[in-house]
Amino acid sequence: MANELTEFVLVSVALLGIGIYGLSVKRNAIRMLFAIEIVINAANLNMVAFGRFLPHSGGQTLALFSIAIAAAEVAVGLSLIIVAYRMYHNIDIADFRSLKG
Amino acid sequence: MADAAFLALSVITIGSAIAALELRSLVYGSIALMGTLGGIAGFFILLDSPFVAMFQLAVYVGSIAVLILFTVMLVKRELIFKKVEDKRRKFVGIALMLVFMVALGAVILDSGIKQITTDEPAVDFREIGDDFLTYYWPALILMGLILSGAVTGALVLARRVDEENGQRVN
Amino acid sequence: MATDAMGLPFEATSAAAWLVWILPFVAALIMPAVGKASKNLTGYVAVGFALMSALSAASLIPVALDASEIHHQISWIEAIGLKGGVLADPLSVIMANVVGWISFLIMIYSTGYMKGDKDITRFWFWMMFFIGSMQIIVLSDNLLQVFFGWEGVGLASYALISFWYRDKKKDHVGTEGRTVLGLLDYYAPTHAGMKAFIMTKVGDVMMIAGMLLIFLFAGTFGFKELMGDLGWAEAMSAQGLLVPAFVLLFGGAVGKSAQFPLNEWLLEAMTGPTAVSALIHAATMVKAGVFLVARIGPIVFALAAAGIMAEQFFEIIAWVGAITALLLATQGMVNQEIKKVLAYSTGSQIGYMMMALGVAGLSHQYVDGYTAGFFHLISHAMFKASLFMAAGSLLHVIGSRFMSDMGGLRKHMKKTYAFMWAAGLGLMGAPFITTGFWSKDAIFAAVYESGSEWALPLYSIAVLTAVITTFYTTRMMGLVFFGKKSKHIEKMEEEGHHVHEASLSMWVPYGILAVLTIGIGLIGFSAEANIHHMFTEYLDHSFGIHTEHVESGESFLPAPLDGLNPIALGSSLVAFSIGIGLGYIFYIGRWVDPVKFVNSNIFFYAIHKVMLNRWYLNAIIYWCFVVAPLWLARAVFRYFERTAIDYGMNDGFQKAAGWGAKVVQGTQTGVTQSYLFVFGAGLLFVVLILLI
Amino acid sequence: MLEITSTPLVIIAILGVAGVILPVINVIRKEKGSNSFYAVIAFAALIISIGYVGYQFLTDNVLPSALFSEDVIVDDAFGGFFAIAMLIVAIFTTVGSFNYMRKHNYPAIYYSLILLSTIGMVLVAYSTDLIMLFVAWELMSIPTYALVGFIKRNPQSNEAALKYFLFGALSSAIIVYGISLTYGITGSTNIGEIIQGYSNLDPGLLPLALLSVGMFVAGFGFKMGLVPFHQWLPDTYEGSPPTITTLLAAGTKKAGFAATIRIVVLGMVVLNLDWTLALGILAIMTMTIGNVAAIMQKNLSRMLAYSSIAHAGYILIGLAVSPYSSLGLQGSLFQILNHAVMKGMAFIAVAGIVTTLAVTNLDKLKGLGRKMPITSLGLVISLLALAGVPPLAGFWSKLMLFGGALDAGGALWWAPWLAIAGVLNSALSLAYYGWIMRRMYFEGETEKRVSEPKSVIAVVVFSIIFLVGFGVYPDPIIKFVEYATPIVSLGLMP
Repeated sequence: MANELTEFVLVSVALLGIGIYGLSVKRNAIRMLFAIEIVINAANLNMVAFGRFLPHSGGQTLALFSIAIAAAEVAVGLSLIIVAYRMYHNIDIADFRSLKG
Repeated sequence: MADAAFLALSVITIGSAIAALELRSLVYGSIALMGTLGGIAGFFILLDSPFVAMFQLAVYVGSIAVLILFTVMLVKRELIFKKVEDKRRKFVGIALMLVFMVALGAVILDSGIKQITTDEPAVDFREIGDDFLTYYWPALILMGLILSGAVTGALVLARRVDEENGQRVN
Repeated sequence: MATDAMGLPFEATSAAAWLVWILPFVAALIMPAVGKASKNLTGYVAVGFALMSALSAASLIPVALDASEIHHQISWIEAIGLKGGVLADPLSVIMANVVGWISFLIMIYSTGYMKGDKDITRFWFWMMFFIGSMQIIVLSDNLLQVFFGWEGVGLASYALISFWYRDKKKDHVGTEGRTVLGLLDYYAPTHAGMKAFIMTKVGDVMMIAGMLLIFLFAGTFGFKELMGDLGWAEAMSAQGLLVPAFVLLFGGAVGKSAQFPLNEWLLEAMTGPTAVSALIHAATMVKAGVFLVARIGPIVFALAAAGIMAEQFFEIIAWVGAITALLLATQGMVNQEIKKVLAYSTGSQIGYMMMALGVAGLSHQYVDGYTAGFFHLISHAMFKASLFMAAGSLLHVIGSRFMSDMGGLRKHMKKTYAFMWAAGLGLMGAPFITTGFWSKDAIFAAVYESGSEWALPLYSIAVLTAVITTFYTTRMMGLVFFGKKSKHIEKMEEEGHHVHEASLSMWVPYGILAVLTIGIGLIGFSAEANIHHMFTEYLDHSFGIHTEHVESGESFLPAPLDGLNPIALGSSLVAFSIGIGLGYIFYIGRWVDPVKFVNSNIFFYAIHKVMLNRWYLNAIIYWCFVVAPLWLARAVFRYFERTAIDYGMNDGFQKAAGWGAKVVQGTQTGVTQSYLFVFGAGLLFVVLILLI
Repeated sequence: MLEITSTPLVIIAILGVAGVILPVINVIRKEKGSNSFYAVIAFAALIISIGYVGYQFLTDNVLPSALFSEDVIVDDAFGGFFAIAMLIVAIFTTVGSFNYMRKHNYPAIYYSLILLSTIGMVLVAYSTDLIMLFVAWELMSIPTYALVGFIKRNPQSNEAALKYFLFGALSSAIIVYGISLTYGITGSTNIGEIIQGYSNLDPGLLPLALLSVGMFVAGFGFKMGLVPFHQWLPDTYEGSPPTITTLLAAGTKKAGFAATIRIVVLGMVVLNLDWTLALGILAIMTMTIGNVAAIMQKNLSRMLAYSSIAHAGYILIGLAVSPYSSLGLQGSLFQILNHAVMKGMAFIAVAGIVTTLAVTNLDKLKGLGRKMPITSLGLVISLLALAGVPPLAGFWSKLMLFGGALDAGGALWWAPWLAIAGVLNSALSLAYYGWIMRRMYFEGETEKRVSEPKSVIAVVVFSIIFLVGFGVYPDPIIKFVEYATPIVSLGLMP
């Protein structure tokens, strides 16, 4: 391999950090969804990288499952956002705080 | 050492990830997200996993990103370009991100992970298929159930019918 | 399996021991159905079942007389080798009879006292539930089962204290509007129930901790099994856990028996119906603590023979008892509510019993203190139940809980007057004719002869308390029955209500107990000697605690009193005379006005005030454990959950930036971003503590 | 090899077919058909499943616990135990919904999603492979996102669902990340092989192992409601339909524990790391914050939500001391089953109150004891059992948990403190349970009795029998728990 495992893992850690940053800062629901996608991709990258260096097929398998599950998750998440949008005409998560205390 | 392709992909992936979150317009943001997802697919190719890379492109770039793009276009124009943020929250968030990266990076660099190298050839993707059918087959069934559940759930939620009159008519 | 020491058919005797507590539960279970059929029927069912339970207890008496025992076990939780069972030995048989018969009498009393109450079914349900749980405590052969009964009586006590949950004014205790340290000294039934529940729960928590500690070392909860192999005690002793474990167990007793510092709930428990006060908060449940100490005390004492010392355990018991006895007696001197005076007196007398059981372990003659404490338990159960029931009929007739609303009643309620004197004399310990005298005297003697380094201070406290006890009992009698009629009574009579004797079903039960107080008192010395003998054999059989037969040397006392300790006898007589003399001066003869007397001197005034304010103990407990934690909870809620997370991140900055009121009105939490931020930070935190 | 008759596969088949067929029937019948029709189908499927689990146990077709398998799932007692607990919860939810769903749309989809989520919960406990576990985890989670937001007209339901979804998505990503690290250092996703890999691990890779433990704890801890991953929980429990809250509080939460026991506890014991201390700290934080926050609540659902956070803390005690005391882990399992019944019944009772009186605010529950006597009785029994008052089943599990903590005191100096914290917290919790009881029975004047939903009564009666019956005679259940508890202790691992 031309590249080292560490490098891939570091890229993945960077993406994980960015994703968590996005989730704890952004207020727009769709943007938060972006952040989640970034975190999931970071994990997938990690998985495939480890799988390549072992080498073992499990990494790719999990990545495949993870991608498919992310698709399902995003479908449900988006529909929730659409319901929220119909109700409030707004998708600012920080404004949804009737439940508190 | 990392080669040029790796460096370029890293820059594209991380850069467009930041752009996806920071660009003012949600539309450009989702296009930048496609960049990140594509970059990850590139990494997969670098890691000799073309099958996953194709899947990534097909599912993510092809469907998820498009789905998001459509949703973005569904909502009002003002919302697409409005970007309200609490500056203080942002600084704290950036601090958290940096601490996160430094801490996790330090742990990873500190560990013996550097010694893991391999000269063996990559896994043949036919092996993945084998795995699926012999070892992971219950998981595949569950995967099917997940998709069916997600689709019915999402459809019910997103439906508009008889929303207004409220009560279900028996 | 069962040991059948008596030669009786095994099934019959052990079945009787089971029935003692199962019957009341059966009654409780069928009570709702009976209540649905006919409310009048509930009383008969309750009395009937109480009688059957008492008769079952009585059928066990031969066991006690033989100083033998019935131990019958069934498998309960095989998985951890736990068995349930009944253990009928002299200790538990006597106790079961005391509980059974007194509760039977109180049940009869209740049929009159609670007549016409629309929640009568609930009352009977909880009363029967209570009797069943109490008999579980008494007859169990292991600590865990005791704990089940323990919680059961706690629950019943809670439900019955707050029985009149509508919190009408007449059901409160305390004086409306009076404050101590800024807190109202006035409690509604529901508040009182809650207070009792939580305060005794503190004790329960300690008790279960102690039980668990012992179980971890001994692998059993059974009393018999604990005496089998003492290896567990050695192991615990080696780790310094033996005394803490038993002191924790004693903590449960402190809570249930209203001993210092968990004594305050007993006073507010008087919000319950008087029948409840008589049964639960005077005659039985509060004795559960004493009973527990009597159950485990011999085990601890027997350990000493094996070289495992745990003297501190007994010292703590003795001192807690002494402090409680004095503390509550002093408060009883100044209170105006008749039931509260009796409640203070109850706590104080239980202090006596604890003291006796404590010094027993400090002396060489364990059986002396043990007998004294237990004998006092029996005699106290009789006269205090009688006094409470009598007080209940006063309340019933007068319609007020304040003694200042009574007065001059001796002509109108002759029977109650006579019976209250009899029972009151028992409480005072009137020489030679009452059970109270003999039992108290036995305690004095036991303390005096214990040979412990604490004997003298404990003895002084005991005698001082006896003086006070006599004084406040006389005061109570004086205030209620002597002097002029109060304005309240006069007003009642103007309105056409006549002060009259209570109904038959009410005065007969307390009459019986009052007569017994005197009757047994007349043969008191030999009664005590019999119990002493019984316990001597019991302790020897079951615990191997031998009692040396001390030849009573040349006593200068006359023959019937031979064997009594002359010093104890003397101080008992002196204490009685001083107390009743002072009481007569102030409250019966009314030669000196007590109010003027107290106000005449700043010193008396201050003492009176401190006593009236319950030594500030109640207020301090409330400040420390109720008011302050509520503040804290609010503060945590406001500053942590609401502000700290979001203020720093969101509103604080916006406020600082002057973005105006919009932000202030936008409430703080519910913001998902902050939650997610905490999630991320939490992940880091977990990784951090893992890496350290 | 996996037998085709092994319990997990049969459960997948029964519930999966029912879950997929329900929406199809709905479409065929052109969205007509009553709520009860679909509910009966779902109920029948669940009853058949639980019957099958019981049958497998009775015919001794179940492996003892703690066996790792070559396959992705194993039909062992541990999984069976959780399967029973989860199926009971799903039955509660379905029965409770008989009444609740009458007023809402799309019952077919609703029951179908419940069935799918139940498969996920059950399979989490049966998994012996990380990928399988992850997929089952997602099958459990994704339908519940939709279920929480099912009442589309209710803004709170939607808000609750969004919060829950964002947390859930993040935590599942974190779990994948943890899996990838574990996989990277051991070279397999099968838990048995992972344990093999750990036992001869290069010491240099130890920090990565710890990192993955941290990620698992955070990812599963979100479902369990551990502090500081708990903040979504009160909001979501309050906002979601109360029947679904039952599923979350009594079901998915327990699946989190099943996963933690399978991965963290089983897997990390061989590493002989100090991860127990981290769990201990989390346990104390969780108990304390849950109980303190509950005291101030004005809403019944929310108070119960905080109480279930606190209970996660108690259960975690057993996990934290598991390498040194088997009693602790048994207590955890027992408590999990108890808590499933107690909280399940409590939230179904709340659902009954919501459908008949449409209130959950504590101030408006005055005199509930006379309005709805059976529901109130159930609520009281469940609260007393939650507080651990004997003779209810909750007493025994707490006794075992605290006993386990004391038992481990010989090896872990801090373990007795867990017991002390737990006991103090139990005492604290009585304050707010007592508050609810006081509201229900000792306040209000003359309320008329209203008719209570029959489905709620059924759940309440079953639970009371369970809690009192196993409180008085807990022997069978303790034996079952002993049988189902994997042997986790140092030196006994392969």
